[in-house]
Amino acid sequence: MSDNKHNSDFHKLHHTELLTLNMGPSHPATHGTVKFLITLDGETIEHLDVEVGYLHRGFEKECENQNWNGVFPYTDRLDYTASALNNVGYALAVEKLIGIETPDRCAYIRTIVSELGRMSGHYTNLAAGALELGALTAFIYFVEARELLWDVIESVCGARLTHNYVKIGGVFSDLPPTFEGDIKRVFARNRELWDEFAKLLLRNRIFVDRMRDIAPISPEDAKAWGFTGPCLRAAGVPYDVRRAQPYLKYDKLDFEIPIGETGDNYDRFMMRMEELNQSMRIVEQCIEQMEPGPVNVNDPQWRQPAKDNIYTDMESMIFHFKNAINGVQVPKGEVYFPIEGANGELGFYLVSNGGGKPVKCRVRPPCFQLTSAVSFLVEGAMLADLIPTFDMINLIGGECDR
Amino acid sequence: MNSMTGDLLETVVKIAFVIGLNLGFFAPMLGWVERKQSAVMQDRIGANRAGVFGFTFIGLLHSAADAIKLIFKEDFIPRGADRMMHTLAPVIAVVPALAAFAVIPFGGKFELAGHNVNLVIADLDVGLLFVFAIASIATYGAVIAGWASNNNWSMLGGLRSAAQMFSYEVTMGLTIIGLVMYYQSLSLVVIAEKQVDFWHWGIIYQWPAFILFLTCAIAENKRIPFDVPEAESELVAGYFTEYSGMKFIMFWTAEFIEVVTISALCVTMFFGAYHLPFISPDMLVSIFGGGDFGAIVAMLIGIGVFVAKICALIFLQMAIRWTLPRFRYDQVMALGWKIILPASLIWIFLTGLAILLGLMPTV
Amino acid sequence: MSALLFYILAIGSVSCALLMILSKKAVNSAVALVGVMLCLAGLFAMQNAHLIAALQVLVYAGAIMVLVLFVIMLLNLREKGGLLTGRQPFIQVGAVVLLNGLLAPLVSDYVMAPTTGIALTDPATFGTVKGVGTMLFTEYLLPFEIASILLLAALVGAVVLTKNKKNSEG
Amino acid sequence: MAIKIKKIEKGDGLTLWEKSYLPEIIRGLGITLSHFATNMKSLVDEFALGKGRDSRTIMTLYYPEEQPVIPPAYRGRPVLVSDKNGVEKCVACGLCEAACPPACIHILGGERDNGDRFPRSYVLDGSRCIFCGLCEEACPKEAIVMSDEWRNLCQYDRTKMIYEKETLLRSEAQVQKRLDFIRSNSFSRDRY
Repeated sequence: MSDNKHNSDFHKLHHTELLTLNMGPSHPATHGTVKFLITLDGETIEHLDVEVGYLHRGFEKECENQNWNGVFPYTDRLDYTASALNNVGYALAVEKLIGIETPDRCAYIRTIVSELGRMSGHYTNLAAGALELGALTAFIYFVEARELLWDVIESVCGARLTHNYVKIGGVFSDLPPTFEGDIKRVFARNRELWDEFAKLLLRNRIFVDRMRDIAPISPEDAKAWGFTGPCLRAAGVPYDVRRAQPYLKYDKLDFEIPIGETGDNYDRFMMRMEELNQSMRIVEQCIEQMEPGPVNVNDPQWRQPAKDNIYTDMESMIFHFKNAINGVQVPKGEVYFPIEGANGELGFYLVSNGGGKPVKCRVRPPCFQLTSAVSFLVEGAMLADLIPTFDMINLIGGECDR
Repeated sequence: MNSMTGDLLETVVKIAFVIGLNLGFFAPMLGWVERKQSAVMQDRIGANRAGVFGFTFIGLLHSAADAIKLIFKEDFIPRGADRMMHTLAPVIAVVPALAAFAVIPFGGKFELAGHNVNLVIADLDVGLLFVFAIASIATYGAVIAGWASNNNWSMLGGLRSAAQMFSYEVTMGLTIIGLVMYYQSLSLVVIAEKQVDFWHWGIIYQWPAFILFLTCAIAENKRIPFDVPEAESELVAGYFTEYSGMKFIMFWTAEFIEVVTISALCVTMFFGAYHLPFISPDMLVSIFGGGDFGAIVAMLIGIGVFVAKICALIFLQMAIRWTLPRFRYDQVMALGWKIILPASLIWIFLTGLAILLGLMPTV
Repeated sequence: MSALLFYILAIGSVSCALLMILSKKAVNSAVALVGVMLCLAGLFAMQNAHLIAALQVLVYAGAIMVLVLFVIMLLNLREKGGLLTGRQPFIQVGAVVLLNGLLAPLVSDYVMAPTTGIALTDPATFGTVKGVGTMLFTEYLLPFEIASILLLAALVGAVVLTKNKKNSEG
Repeated sequence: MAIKIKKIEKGDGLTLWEKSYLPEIIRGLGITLSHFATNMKSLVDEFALGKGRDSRTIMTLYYPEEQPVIPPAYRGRPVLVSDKNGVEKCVACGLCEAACPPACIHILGGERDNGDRFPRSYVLDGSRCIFCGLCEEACPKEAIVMSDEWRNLCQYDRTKMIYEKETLLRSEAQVQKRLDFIRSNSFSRDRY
């Protein structure tokens, strides 16, 4: 296919040939498992094919065999660097289908865990970006920041990576009493680490030369490729689902949408750096605005009853057994609900036939569209540019392949 | 004992000392330093589990554990590789790294029992040129390893390293011409001797040369920020992707010895070699009562000072290695040819001008 | 002692040279040639010509041969390893001997004649950096400059060639 | 809330001074070396001067000697809870089996002489378990809870990861922390 096109007359004339490289599926730079078929002319990438699908676990099919609540652990494993966001997205989609509204405190808690999830995703991404440019110390500083964050997440959700925290109609448990103090301490330290990370890289000419004007994309192209999230905003389009279509409590919170100019790697990097700050602001505002109260809907049809209610309260008992065995009976219909994931618009399209299991659970993974543009972005660039570009695109195998 | 056997014995002892210092002390210690220093810089603890009967010696035994593990690992030669070249490459990498030490003085000249002891293996008139000549041989290790592995990544790494090392050799030679003009000698022994006076240390007048030289030397050694031939996120491990066991440890050792060599060169040329500031070896001899005893003590102090200075520079190199991101391949070349080369030419011109005008008194 | 060293180096250089001629693989030949260069440098060093020895290693073994190796690697010739067999080795060695025989009178005129530049120099500074440098920049200044202009021409040529490639691609 | 847009600062404003590499390298070295100094001081304080754990600035644990602090919300190995007589509370209703997403629980129910139901066999396949906690949520009897056990969850041999009823049984005191947590927080009446 590509051989005829790229083995041009020039190469025939000079008796040279292009080098075909298989990068991946196991390669240090392909976080997640993905394969690049690269045609190299010297160090320049002549042609690149991305082959995804190595991490395909049949998420969407698997969901059809789980009841509505059983899908949550699987959504954790979509974008595993920011799994709380997937929980929230799926829960919101199901609730929209049912037509219930969660209590205020629940919405705030969900906002907090989404932002913590976003931060964890961005920390992972930026740290990996630094690592792939060889800046190992910067990498460890952000891993440390993420580690501190995960400690907090663990005290809230019970797990560091796969939270399974959000439920239909609420969340698993209220925030622990230590939460506010922990967040204050962790954010203070993380801001220090942010500063140090920024100082280590952002004005360093080695870093700037590696990132500036590498793989730029125009706003039109970005839209045409279906970009969303930080990569789209880096191109200068101020589209953010949290503002364009506010959900949870985002319309009550004060934050800024960072946008870039040229859509190059540096912009994408800066975008995530800035979003870290904005996320910290959002979490702090949420803690300020939040008031004590219930964290679940007060309707036994949708949520788990208290343990001591199961044998004392008739309604609770019926719905508990029914929900556990048959699943929550979500009304017939279909719904699409997008939220702002760590990589962009994360949408769940659900179809219910009124039973306890989804008939169809389709995910719009943000990084699938981004990954499809990798070859467009790096053709003509150098082999070494592929690595940071691919990192800033941030393919997460679990999300892209599902 | 006639003088020839005496000389031979002396040379053998010196060679044994240098090889022992490098392979027995610096190479394993650097493995430890690299792990522990990076760990402490990065808010980590670092490897600390290898131990004998529960004594871990803050992780020092990890180097021994590594060596034992790697020696007993399978020696893997990929299919289609050139077996002879594949085996030869790590040897070519290690030997030049050690050989460069032959002309570096690690102590002064002393008179012991009527015998003149000069603490350098080979007192060459063209010591610096010898170092560069040896450094140019080191290129082969990487190039042949890359070619002989029958692997595209190795090949790319080998090509990158050939181009990079070749370019930086040229530049590295030019960076210290200013220093040579200042000391009026190519012999490292002479350069070392001329730094008895603290105010004649190379770093004082020739600090730009130091910065340029250190940059080139790190590039020549292929460590971050110049590790494009072995950039693990791009080329897996570059030219030694297909190496395992003993051969891998040889590349590893070569890299560490080169770190030591660079430090030793910098110490010899810029940081007063084995001299303490303001105290000459003669003064040391007389402080310790003169005679053979004084000479021996002064000699040991000289060697100790030299090693201590090397350690300080190794610390600096490690800190640089763990701080900076990596260049892109073409940027490495551009830096070498378009920035460092002109800069060193300008520095040669400025040094020449300063010497001509008497602003920089030659030593 | 020095005789022993001489024989080691001499035998080393000759055997490396033979290996170079006789091996089938171009890379092996190139590496053998590097061995020859190194042994020659040792021989130079034994004659107290340290500068020449260092330059021999630096320029020939270090720089030129790396480029040769580079080219061979890029060509990626697919040959078999091992030594030549049959009549071929004799032909190759014979060709070299013949060529040497033809060149010998020419070379001997310069090298073996007792009254040339070498004898004129001061034995104390012979082979030292100072001695060679002084000679190069006084007596042989013109050839030196001409050589540098030749090299410059080659440099420009190389730049032009690489530039051409980019244009035809674009 | 009005949409606020923030144009990020681009790195094109590198001054000539910054373009010479050196100042940024020195600044970077300053940061990493200041970390080095702080951490060295804390290590010396802790181990040489004996000031103890609190002075440490490094967040890594010396693992087998030091143990992590496990929050009450932590979901470790699911275990069966026994009552005061050492008999499992489980009544083999099968809700956890139904709720388990990877289907790692297998129950064979039976009946005691006094008519109480009990699990004749209760097998939890640890190599399939994803520690989601849905079994705990589904159990009406508080008979299965997520403990804070995290050791030996991984084995070289998969057959060792198949837990029988006997190996899963814990007394109420052993899982009291978790029971308190779910009673007061996760599955309590104050939630709604």
